Amino acid sequence: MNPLFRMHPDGTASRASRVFGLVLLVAVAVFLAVALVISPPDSGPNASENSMGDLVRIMYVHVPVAVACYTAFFVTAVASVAYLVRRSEGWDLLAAASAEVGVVFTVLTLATGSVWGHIAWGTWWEWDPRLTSTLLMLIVYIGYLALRGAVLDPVVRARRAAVVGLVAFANVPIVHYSVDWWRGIHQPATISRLDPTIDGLKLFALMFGMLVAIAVYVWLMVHRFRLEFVRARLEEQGLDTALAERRAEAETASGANPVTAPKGAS
Amino acid sequence: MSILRDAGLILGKDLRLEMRTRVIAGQVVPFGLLVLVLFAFALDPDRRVLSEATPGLFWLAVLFSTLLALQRAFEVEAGDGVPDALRLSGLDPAGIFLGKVAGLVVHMLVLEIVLLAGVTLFYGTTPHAALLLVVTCLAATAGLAAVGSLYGILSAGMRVRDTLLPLLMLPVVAPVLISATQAFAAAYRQASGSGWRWFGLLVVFALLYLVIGMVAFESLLEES
Amino acid sequence: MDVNTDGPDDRDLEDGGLDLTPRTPPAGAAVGRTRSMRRWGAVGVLVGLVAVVAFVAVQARGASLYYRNADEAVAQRESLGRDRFRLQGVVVGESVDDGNAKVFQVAYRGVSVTVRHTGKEPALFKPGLPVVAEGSWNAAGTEFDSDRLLVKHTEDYKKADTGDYEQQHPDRVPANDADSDTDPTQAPSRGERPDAS
Amino acid sequence: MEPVVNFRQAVCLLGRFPALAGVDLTVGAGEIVLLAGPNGAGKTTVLRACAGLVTVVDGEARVLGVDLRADPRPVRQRVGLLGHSSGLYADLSVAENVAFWARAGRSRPADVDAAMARLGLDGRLAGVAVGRLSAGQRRRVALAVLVARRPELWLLDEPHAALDQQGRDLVDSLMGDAVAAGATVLVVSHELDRASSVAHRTVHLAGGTSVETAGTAAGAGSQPHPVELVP
Repeated sequence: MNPLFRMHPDGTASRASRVFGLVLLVAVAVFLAVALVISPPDSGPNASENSMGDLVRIMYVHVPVAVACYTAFFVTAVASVAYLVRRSEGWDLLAAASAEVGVVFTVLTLATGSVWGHIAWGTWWEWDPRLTSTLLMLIVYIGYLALRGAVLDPVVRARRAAVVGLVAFANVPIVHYSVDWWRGIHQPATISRLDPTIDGLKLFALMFGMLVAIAVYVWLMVHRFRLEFVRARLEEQGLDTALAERRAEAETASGANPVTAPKGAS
Repeated sequence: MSILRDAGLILGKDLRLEMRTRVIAGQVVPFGLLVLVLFAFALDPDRRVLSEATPGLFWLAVLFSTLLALQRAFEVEAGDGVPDALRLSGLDPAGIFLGKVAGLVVHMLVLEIVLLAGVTLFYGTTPHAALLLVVTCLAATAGLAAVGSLYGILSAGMRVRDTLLPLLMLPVVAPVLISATQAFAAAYRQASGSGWRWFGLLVVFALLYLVIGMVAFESLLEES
Repeated sequence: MDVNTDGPDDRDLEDGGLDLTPRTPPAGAAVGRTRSMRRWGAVGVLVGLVAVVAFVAVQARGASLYYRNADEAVAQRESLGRDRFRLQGVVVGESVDDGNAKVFQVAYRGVSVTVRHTGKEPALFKPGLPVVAEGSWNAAGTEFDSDRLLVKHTEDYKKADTGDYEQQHPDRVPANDADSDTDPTQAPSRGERPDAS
Repeated sequence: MEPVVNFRQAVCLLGRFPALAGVDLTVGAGEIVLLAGPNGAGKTTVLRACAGLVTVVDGEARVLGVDLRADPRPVRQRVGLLGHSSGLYADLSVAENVAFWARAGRSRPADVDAAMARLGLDGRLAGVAVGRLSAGQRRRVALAVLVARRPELWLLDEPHAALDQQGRDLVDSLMGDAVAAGATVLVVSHELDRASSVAHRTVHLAGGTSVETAGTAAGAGSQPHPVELVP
């Protein structure tokens, strides 16, 4: 393996992921400066029809973490399909790692959205299709993680989790298009349309935020994946010991019987 | 069709089991009625509130009772060596799935008939579009049973089955709850036009999960 | 006694015609069947998913679960009675505070409704932005009594440009020109429009 | 002709525990082979692996010409497993249980009746719920299901346990009849005297590995081969 990606023996970092992490740290700092200071508030002569003032800055976090949670659940679904086809452990671990980070980002999405809703709409929570479906999506993936925590045998766990991870993804398009299909308080899409209704530094802050959020997701996911991978290797090491111990049982058993030649001499 | 033959065998077995034990008739159906009564206590004996909320309360009562029926249906299959016996039996896994779904549908339809009588009597609501009511029950029940059987086998053989099953299943059946409630609300009002749209959604949901269950059941039946 | 010709012939009378000759199923039949079924099943799931998305997009969109637009609220005034519902429309003109309530107009597709709101209003509340008001028609059916007001801000974060405002937002009504709207398709609901003045 | 069971250094895991740590086992067609060994030696796991219920993760394993490592499912319908658990629905009657499992395996009704009669279940017991039977009676019902399905390979896990004297004799005669009719039997038993009098050969397991093969091929009902006589 390329030494750049070789994991440190005492952790889950490789040289590449460390550099990635440092770059990410700088990027987050720059992003915060752009989002909170440099980009203009939505007021004054250049204000939009909503003229949200400084409130608009919540969007630079809210939308990117939402996009990151979509990404995470998409990766979980793809990895689940790949597991069902290839039946290899790595895909299963990838699906798990991605779902776990996705759940964190979904919680962040709901939390930032709630703050926004309180200020802009006038309520912390509203039974709007987008909000309701996002909450259901969160619970579905919490159930996915609960299932993974409940089954012990790794093969059984992988198989069942893959089915749930695939079926659960049906939520994601529903969440995304709920604002177009049904009436709700949540605004429709701003950038994922042919004529984005945002421009200038605001657009830059939003796009930069998405880049950073997805990078943070990747960084977290890689480390979560490696942790699971190391854990699986640890269990495998235990397996070799267990096999040796199991065979030793036979040696003692046959040792009691002087006539038999022990097996496994080959 | 060997799938249908196997489904028929499982259905016959489940109905016979119910005849012998009367768990659905003697425990689950009374539980559903109890839920209706408790709703009435919780919402004060104001008939207007109750009759307005009837569609939602009815389907919530059905949903809670379904969880009990499901736990019963898969507890039976977790009995003494039965999972192994099923795998060795030569029954088609898709047939087993359809059989379990059919058994659940029969039990739940009985439950729904009793609960419908219950809401008419207790809450004083009378439907205007009986046909819409009946087909909504059929489609919603098929969807609930399909999802329930899929997640029932998924959580089979786990020590935490009884707590995990509701957590996995209830968010997934939320569309059934919404659609069935809306269709019922339309059936209880004079205008049932929008109800048929919701009925369509229920049919699509049920078909989707029946197909998913038939495909995934074999994989889930292994090593439970 | 049922004697099976392909069975062993050394059975005694006690075994009640028991035939233990192994049955051999046609080789590979079951496996081949499930394999091909699973492949078709996977296709079925994909088709099903597409069908669901298409169905939801076509059939369930626009379902009036969450709010009614001002024109619908006016058209359904009879059947709504005093039921609680949410009313959506764009705030038109300045609001007047009459001491215990805030009174303003909301409009949608040229139909406007007078809203009498008691309670808090969100920070973003201002003319030109859509709002969702929760409440019911008053006893006379002339005004909408609301006790909960939410601002439904738009997705537009570009510099506000009033030039092509109407062209961009055909469903919104800028300042009080609802009366000049002569769109014939809106005629039936306009006929029931309560007097805004 | 290929042996009915052919294991070469087969490894099976139960969770993380290597229940089988390299088993060599060959059972020819028409043989009755006795698996012996101390508790926890992996005997039951060998039977379950032969039935395609436990995945073989390493080594070589073929049963009835089916490669268990590739896909164990095709073998399942062709074997009959009598395990520690009965695989019966406790709330259904004896007759209903046998009928259901036999129909599931596409047995003929005549085979079901004959099996019930042979195991003494056609009388009063037929209508009793399985949950009210004694362990030995439940064993008989499970055996009836196995017999009615007429499998090619019989996998019997301590078939004598919990049975009365008459039941034990019945099991022995059934094994003999099965082999005479062309089936193959792999039996696990702790009653070595009784079992080895029926078995043609004994294979010893310990610590999840096969430690020796004893005995020579002989006809059913031949002289007993006490294990102590191993050269």
